[in-house]
Amino acid sequence: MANNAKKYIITAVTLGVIAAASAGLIGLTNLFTAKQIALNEQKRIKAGIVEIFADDAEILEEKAVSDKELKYTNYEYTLNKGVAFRTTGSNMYGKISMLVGYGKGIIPGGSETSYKFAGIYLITNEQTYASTLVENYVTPLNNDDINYDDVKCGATYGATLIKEMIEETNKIMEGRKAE
Amino acid sequence: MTKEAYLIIAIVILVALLVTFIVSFVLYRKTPVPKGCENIEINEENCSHCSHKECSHFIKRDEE
Amino acid sequence: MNILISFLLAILSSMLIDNVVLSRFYGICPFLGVSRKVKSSLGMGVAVVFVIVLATVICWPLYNFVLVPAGIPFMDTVAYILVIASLVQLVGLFIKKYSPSLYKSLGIYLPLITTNCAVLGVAQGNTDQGLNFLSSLANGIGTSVGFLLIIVVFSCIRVRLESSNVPKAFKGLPIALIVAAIMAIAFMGLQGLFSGIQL
Amino acid sequence: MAREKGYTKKNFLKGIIIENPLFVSILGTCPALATTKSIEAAIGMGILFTVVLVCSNLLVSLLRKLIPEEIRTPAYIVIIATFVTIVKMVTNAFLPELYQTLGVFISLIVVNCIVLGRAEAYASKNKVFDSLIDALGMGLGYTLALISMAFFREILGTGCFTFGKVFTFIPEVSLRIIPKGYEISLFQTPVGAFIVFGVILAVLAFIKNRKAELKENLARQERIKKQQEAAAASAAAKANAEGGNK
Repeated sequence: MANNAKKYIITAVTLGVIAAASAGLIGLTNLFTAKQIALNEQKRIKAGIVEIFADDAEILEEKAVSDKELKYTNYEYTLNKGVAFRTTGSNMYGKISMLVGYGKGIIPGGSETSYKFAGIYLITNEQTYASTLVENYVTPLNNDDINYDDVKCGATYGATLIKEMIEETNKIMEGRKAE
Repeated sequence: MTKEAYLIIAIVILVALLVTFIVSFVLYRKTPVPKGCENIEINEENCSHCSHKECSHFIKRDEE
Repeated sequence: MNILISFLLAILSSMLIDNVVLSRFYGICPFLGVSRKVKSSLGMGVAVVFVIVLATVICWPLYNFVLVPAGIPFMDTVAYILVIASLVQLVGLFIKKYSPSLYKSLGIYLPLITTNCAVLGVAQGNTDQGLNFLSSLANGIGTSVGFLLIIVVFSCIRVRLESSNVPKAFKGLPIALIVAAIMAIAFMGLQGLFSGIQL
Repeated sequence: MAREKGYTKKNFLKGIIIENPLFVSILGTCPALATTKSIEAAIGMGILFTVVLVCSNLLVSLLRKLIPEEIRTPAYIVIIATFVTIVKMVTNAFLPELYQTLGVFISLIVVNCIVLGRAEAYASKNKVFDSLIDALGMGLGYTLALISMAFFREILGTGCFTFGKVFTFIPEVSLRIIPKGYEISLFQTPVGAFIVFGVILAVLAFIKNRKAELKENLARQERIKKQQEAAAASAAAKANAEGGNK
């Protein structure tokens, strides 16, 4: 019996050590990689902003949005060319995370006084119909071929999600004036 | 609750999961096969699509 | 009502449009391995449905209420595989002990499920895509029932293949894979099934 | 312990040809079909897979005397899941494009039958060095198998080889082989994956059948020759005996 108990203890200790070592290794890797992963995220946002605006677009200020009323919007970026929002949402076909950009619009008279919808950039598109969505909705939208509420495109659910996100950021931008 | 408390809870749950797995694994192997099922016939002659030794499909490879 | 409809639609879509085996490639091993007889494929399919639905119900709260608040979302894979493996063993244990008749029909397939990628794939996919609980459940049910459907249909075809005159080199797995390709073409026809529906 | 000469080499090579995990044992088919849209993704998957396999085989072999028989599988699953998580995080940090391309299939290495199979069938019984060589051979064999599938799928489906999209540290190059408009995009879809895999298996079966046939033919010829010789000899003996009788 004593022999048996000893065996069990040895087994338990071995397993405990393996589990602890595994946890330690994973934690250690996380320490090393977390920073890099965040940096990659940053790079992707920068790429998106360049895509929406122009090569010389720059992020001046980053601000987390923590308004309970807002369902999708997470971050607001103040740019030299306008404003961009980071939104994340999901429907039953998957997650979409994207940037919505608003450029400074020049109205007749020469001064920059209002913001105008500039385009969107999908950071992650995990929809089932990802490519259909991009081909039939996102690209035409960015080329001003369709309006954002024109969601009938073969990937209606994804397009509706994007539309709702844009509507939310439109609401934030409503009444804002560029200085 | 603080983040540390959540972390401790999470670790406890993970350890509990591991223990559940091991205990159920050992118990499953120790439970005798019920009567009438001692030799269920399997007609998949060469199913080697996984590595579960308990599975009667498992062909012992590498036993030179 | 709206929720119910979208729930059912989500089930149908992950069952037919985005079928596990034919378009997401989960669970190919049992699909090819345990499909020579209709009876065995049915047993495997039912066991998979059971485990996937249970695993979805456990893994989603585990991720969202335990791992994320604790700040260790990267432990998801480890947690899921532990959940799935212990689930399989517990269910197997229960059946072995209390239900010999169920053990007779399902018992031998249960241990195979731990290494079926469909189970881990669904659990991981649900949280990677950030689905909510209802969508996750719909995805779990749809995926597993889709697996059951496809493996039974496939085994019916394979039974007929056994007795047909196939070129010698294609005998066995190669022709089964070609059949799977043709089935995948058929399922491609279902794409866009719900795209016109507006909720 | 007496060791066969050249065992290491044989051990390494067996994973590539005789016991190729994908084409001979038909293991690990899920990632083989899902991640072979492009050669780059296939190479990436192969490398990640090999890393996990080597690490887990090494550790399992190191601990083979410490882990009691009854709880081997749980311990192996924990070890493999750990390495997969580490590989996943490192990929996410340093090769984000590869991480996005492979998606959930990195996590699915945990349930890849080959990894657990090698741990149970080989590493749990053999020395550390042998296990390492075995893992390297199997990993390379799997990678080559993935690449061969991706080769056909990429060239038939897109008409060109593209590099630099997944491994962003090399410049992006696109080499067009099939003129635009003549590619068969079906090969990029799941359908193409099944067809390519099926046809490769059929070709391998054909070669195997051919070899067996040739061998059999040779053996038969040998047999006939021997029979004839024996018949001739016995006839001669008979004639001799008859001659002697006369």
